[in-house]
Amino acid sequence: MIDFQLTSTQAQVKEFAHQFSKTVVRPISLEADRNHRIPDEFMLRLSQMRQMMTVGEVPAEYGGEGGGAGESKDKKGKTQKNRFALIGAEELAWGDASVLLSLPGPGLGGPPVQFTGTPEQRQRFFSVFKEPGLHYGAYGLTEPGAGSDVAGIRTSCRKDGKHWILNGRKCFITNGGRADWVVIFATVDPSQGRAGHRAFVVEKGTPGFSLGKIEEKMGLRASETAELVLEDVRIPDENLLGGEAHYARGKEGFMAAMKTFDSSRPMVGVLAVGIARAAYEHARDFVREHYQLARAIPRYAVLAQTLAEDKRLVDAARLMCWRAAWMADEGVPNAKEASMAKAYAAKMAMKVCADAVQILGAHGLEQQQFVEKWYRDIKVFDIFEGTGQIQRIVISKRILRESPNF
Amino acid sequence: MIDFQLTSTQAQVKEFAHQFSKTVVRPISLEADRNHRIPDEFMLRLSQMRQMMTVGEVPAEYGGEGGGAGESKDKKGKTQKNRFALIGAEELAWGDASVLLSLPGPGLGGPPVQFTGTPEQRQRFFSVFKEPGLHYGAYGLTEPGAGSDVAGIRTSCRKDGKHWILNGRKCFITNGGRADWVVIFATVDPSQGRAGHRAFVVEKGTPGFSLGKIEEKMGLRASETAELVLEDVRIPDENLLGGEAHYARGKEGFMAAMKTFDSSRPMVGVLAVGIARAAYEHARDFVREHYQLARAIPRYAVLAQTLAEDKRLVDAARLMCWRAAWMADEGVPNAKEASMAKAYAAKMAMKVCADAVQILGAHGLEQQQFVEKWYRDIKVFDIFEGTGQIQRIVISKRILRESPNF
Amino acid sequence: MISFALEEDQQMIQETVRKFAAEALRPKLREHEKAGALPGALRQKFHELGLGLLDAPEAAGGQGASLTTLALVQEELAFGDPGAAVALWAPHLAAQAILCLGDEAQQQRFLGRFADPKGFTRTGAVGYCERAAPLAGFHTTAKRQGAGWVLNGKKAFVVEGGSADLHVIFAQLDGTSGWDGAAAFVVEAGNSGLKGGERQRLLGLETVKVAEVILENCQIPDGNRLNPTDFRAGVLEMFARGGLINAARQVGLARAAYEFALDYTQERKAFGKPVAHFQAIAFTLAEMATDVEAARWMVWRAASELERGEGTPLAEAVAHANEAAWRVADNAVQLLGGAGYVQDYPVEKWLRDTKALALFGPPSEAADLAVAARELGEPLSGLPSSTLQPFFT
Amino acid sequence: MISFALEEDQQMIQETVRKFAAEALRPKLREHEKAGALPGALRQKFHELGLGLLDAPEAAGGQGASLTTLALVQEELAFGDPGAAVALWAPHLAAQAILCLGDEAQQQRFLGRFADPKGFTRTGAVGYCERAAPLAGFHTTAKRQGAGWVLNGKKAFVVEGGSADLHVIFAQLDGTSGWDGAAAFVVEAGNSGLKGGERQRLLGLETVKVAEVILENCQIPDGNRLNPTDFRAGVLEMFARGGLINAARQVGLARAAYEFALDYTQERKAFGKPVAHFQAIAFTLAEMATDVEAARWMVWRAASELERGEGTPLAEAVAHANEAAWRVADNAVQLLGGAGYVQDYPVEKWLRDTKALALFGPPSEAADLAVAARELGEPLSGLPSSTLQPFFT
Repeated sequence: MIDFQLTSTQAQVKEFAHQFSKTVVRPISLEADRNHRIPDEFMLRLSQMRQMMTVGEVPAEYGGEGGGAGESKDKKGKTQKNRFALIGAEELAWGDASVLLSLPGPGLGGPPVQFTGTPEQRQRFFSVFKEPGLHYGAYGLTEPGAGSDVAGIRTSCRKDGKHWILNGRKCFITNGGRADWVVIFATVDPSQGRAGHRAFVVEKGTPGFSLGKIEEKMGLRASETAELVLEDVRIPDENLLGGEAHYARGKEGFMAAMKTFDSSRPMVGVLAVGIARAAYEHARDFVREHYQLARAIPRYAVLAQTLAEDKRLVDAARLMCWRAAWMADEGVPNAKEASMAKAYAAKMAMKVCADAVQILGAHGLEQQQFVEKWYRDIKVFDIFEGTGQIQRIVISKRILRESPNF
Repeated sequence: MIDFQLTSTQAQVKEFAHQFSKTVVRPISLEADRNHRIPDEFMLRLSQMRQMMTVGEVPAEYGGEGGGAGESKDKKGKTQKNRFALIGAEELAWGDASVLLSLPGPGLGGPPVQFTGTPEQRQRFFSVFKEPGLHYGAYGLTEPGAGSDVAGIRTSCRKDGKHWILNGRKCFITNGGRADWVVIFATVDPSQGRAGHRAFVVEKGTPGFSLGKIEEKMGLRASETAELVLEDVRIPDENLLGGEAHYARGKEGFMAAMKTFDSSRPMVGVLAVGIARAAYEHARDFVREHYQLARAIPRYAVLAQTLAEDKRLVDAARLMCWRAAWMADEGVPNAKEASMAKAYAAKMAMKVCADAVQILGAHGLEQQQFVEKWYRDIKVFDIFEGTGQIQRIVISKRILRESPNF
Repeated sequence: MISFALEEDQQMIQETVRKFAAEALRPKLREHEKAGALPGALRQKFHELGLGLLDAPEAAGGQGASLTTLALVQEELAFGDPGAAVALWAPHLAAQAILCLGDEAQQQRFLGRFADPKGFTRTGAVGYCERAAPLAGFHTTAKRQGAGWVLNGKKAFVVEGGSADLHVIFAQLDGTSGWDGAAAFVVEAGNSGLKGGERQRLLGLETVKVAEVILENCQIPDGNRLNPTDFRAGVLEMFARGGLINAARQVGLARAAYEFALDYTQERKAFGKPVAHFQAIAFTLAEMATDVEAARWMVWRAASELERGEGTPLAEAVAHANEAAWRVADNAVQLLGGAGYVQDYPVEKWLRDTKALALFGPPSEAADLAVAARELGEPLSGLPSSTLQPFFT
Repeated sequence: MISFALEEDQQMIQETVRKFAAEALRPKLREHEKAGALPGALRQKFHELGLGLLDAPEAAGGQGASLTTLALVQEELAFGDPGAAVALWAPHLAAQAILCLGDEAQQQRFLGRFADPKGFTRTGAVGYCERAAPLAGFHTTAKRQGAGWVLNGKKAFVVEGGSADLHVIFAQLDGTSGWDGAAAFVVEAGNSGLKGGERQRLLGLETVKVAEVILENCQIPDGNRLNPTDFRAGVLEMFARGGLINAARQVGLARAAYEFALDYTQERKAFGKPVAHFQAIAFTLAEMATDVEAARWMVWRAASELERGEGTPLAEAVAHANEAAWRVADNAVQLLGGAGYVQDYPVEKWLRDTKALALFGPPSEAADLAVAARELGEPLSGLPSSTLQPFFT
């Protein structure tokens, strides 16, 4: 049945996440942004709230909370896991996306370990999250010389007995500096293209594996974005994700990388929805408070129109994300829809955040009004996890009969 | 000196053209659109007003009026011809673009005859406009299988003694059915690309040269857009534009075709400006008349905002066109600026015309309100004389260091 | 539960209408445009498919389809031909007014005619709009005369105006002004006080007959006054259903334009390859596809929420679908180039139709401002009446 | 005569400022951002180039440059660094207010300080805005005291607020309300009744010091009241010049972002070729180039028309330049991808600066509505005061 009402469990998840965002996350948001870090004790407190781990996506069988209520299966054996995840994530992003991205857990490194890793690897790398303290996984694909061109990575790996030797640089890695392990993509031979790719789990402290710089960014400043350097890093065979056999079929290694995007893109989209909604609501409330007496001023009507437009754009983007998540839950391939949702949400959110600053006027420039932060935070959503251009390439290739050569 | 004031002569041209448009052209506009033709007697009357011939661009030395006041040279030997032409054309398009396009004269066929033709050819083909009655030139480049891809034309020409034999089809030719002669582009060998192109003047009544169909279009319905068919059309050598020698240098034939566009694009842009301005003014006056009492209604403010935005977009587009025309008058290459002006004006004008329909509400759908006509007329301005996409290719190739391969 | 799954019966009806649209509407699009009308046989077929009075309650001879089903059907009809979608729905316009404003007896009495299997060619019209209407209410008046009423005035933009078998006419009770004195009356066929004016020639949707309606001492029995407990609520409901239907049509139109452009740009070659394989064209197609999807979910959500009595998503969907459809149709013409501008292809028509569809309902700005009013917590001045006056706000 | 030709002296000054911007501003953009200030030596160099009080009349120690020249200079400064462009101009803010509102004696007296070659580091501030200002006029009050005045209140968003050598403060004459009772006063350095509040940290333009200004029993001699014949006209002129300058800066910023993206995308390779050679990227660059051009001509026209006393083109240019610069800066960040988002490159800063520039002047909507009011033939209700209140409308 066509339906857009949350179930009561979903409504509870939403309400819980929202209250948490409002009372716990939002109050530290500006300070964390200013200091370019989230206080450790805050993160520790968070990590003790096991529900929050659902966002970290540690599968239940490895000690995580899994999708919680979303994991329960209906009579056709389907879960609502993806939809649950989106509902919670939107609320957290509404609070502060940097905090959300800094939550302990395997992060974007989770899906490749989950989908490509051997049972032993899954056990080994997920079990770290059962230990006390803050634990992170990370995902290292992008390189300084190749952003969107993920097939063109240059980080090299060569076999050396029962080890591999890795050399190269990875950049724009969320939580890269603090991660217990990072999934690193490398190539045995750049001329082989996608077939030459291998994915490794590189553990913190491995000799030759070091932190480059921490990026100073326009926004999401409290979230750590690191450069990682690999200089003759020696990795045991057991850390080759999926084992040798996995790569016999050619492009598999690369496809694993892509799988991460297929499942992460609706999530990135809904984070953008959460930020845009925050900005929209802030601007709406500002108008409500400040323009009561000035009703007759035409600018009020113009701002009202902008607000209404922004509200529906936020709603439309959320529906796009839900659609992609629903397909994932139904087990239907959703690469096209995931890219649509991500591209649409990111672009919409940039407009909405810019409008919010504009609506507040000069006040919109001030930090205590939040909207200036969201304006800085949101832009990267049309860039990371595949730029808007890359999303359009993904969509194009799926709507056209033959794959275009561009 | 940076200046945007019209000289008193320019102001007179503008005022004359405007009054003419308002009192003579606009009154027949709706009927001509409905009947898909402009009454002959109307056109005859027009053709007797020699000033209007300036739009037809018959050079003064061949009996045309030339640019009139715009032809006079300043101390550096420069004229204001292009600027004058734009000022007059905007006013006429404000009246009715179909009438403007149906004005007797060489039309788009003028520039290639002027720039590429031998003195004898110029004399021969321009002299027809001195005869009484309605005389037209036309320009046949586009083919059913190749719209924007002007280099990919398939109409063939082969030498046969002192003649050429032409075969092919040309489409979307303004005044193609009524033209005394048409500049036809053909190729000696498609595999030679641009170097294989030849331009001919094909005269009406030449055996094998026939009218295909007259297009039924979304708009500009009173303007004739014809398909022309060439079946073993025998053309004497003297009608090869520029003579054999002209084509010895390879791509020249093609470059002549392009030259037409360089000079016509700011003109096409300013026609779009004229239509958009008409639509804007109509919507503004409608609001002024209908919403006096409803001042407090927020939609009024929203419409006012839309009107203000549209006004400045019209102005910005006009400045872009003026800029390109000023460069032409200064003798500076302006292909990039001409494409910018055309692309910008066409896109702007579509928005402004759609806004005008929207502002009038259901009334905007009715023919007597004019805006529905302009909405239909305007769309083609982003298509003919090179689509918006082609303009962007032209601009790209000029702003990038190396020419991209797309 | 968040779900985009159609019910089985919805899939069936969607399939049926899709086939009908592909076979009976799209191929005749230009023919019907030129004729300015649909042939009776087509209306009959439509009726036989069970699409007549689809959404009327079963008690009133309809099929009691849900609003989501209604949206699915309208999307498919408009995918075939937006003009035909509007024209085929003409009986419903009056039926909708009667359902929203009439009592049960009136519903039985008037709707029965459309439900009658032999009544497939019957149409109903709604005379609501006026040229230069007042800020609230109408210039057309209704005066008491004995036990009945006399109507005088002029309506504009009436679908099937003058030729319908039944007209619902909105008027101002004599001596009143504004919404409190507004009323609605059913004028039946044969009433000599109602005359159709000249047919209005519009930018698009030429298949639909749109005309003025003139009321000159038009006498109506009291039983033909539609007089619900909450008149304003009834009118709003009527517009809500109309708005939903139109938004769904915009989705169908957008999908048609997108798919046509997708096919055309893959057939058409330039510079040695299909034009769809140029990145800028491919990206535009990707954006069009995205626009269609987003608009569809907005309409689906509006339908499902409207059934729950929640109106804001509808206003959002109306504005959103209007904008998305326009963008998609404009892009489609652009991608076809010269072919987009000539009548050999349907695309130029869709760029005209989409604007007409958008203005057959309340303008998007009014919908947006209605949303803003709700979000800001209080009505914007002047807004309630403007949302009720689709053409003059 | 329609002409886009620069005069020879304009070409020279443009060249000079372009060089200054390339050598002294752009390379230090991040350094100045972090410092939140410009070094004195830079201000000195600027002054030595003859750019101090560029547009003030020669009689008042300036160079009497035309508004078109002013626009050319501001475009180049902002091309180097929009933050520095604003910060370097700080003396002019007060100078402008005094030029627009003061009598000749006041101009001589106050402007002389800035013209003084040794006064190159002197700045002037204008205290105009207030948080939550009334619809017209100000909350800050001016009360008669003997032969002078006492000011009380609080100003916000004051460039160089508290630290400038001279403040022009707008206040409401005691017992009045609205524009008729608004007035302006010069508060000189050393007046203990004026204090700078906390520095305001803003989205962009961090090089510019922006702070609140607190007035507590601030005593002013009567000779420091700027009291022109037509106060409102003077204020409008002040804002007009400010609006023009800001619009020109937006053009410079947009050009900087466009050129940076143009270079970067030709250096950067992906999938084996420069990313600029992908059609979608190339088209975006083409649109950015077009945006820059259109905005520049709008600003040039505004400058030349403003000199003739025609204000509508300025309002148009303000809104247009704000929008164009935002689009271009946003596209530039997008085309740089990750590099666009990090502070190793200047582009992320420009996307922040452009929004700050846009809101340092009256918001674009106010400018648009002012145009509409003129075009529609009568003022829109509430507009005159809103155009005079740049931040609270």
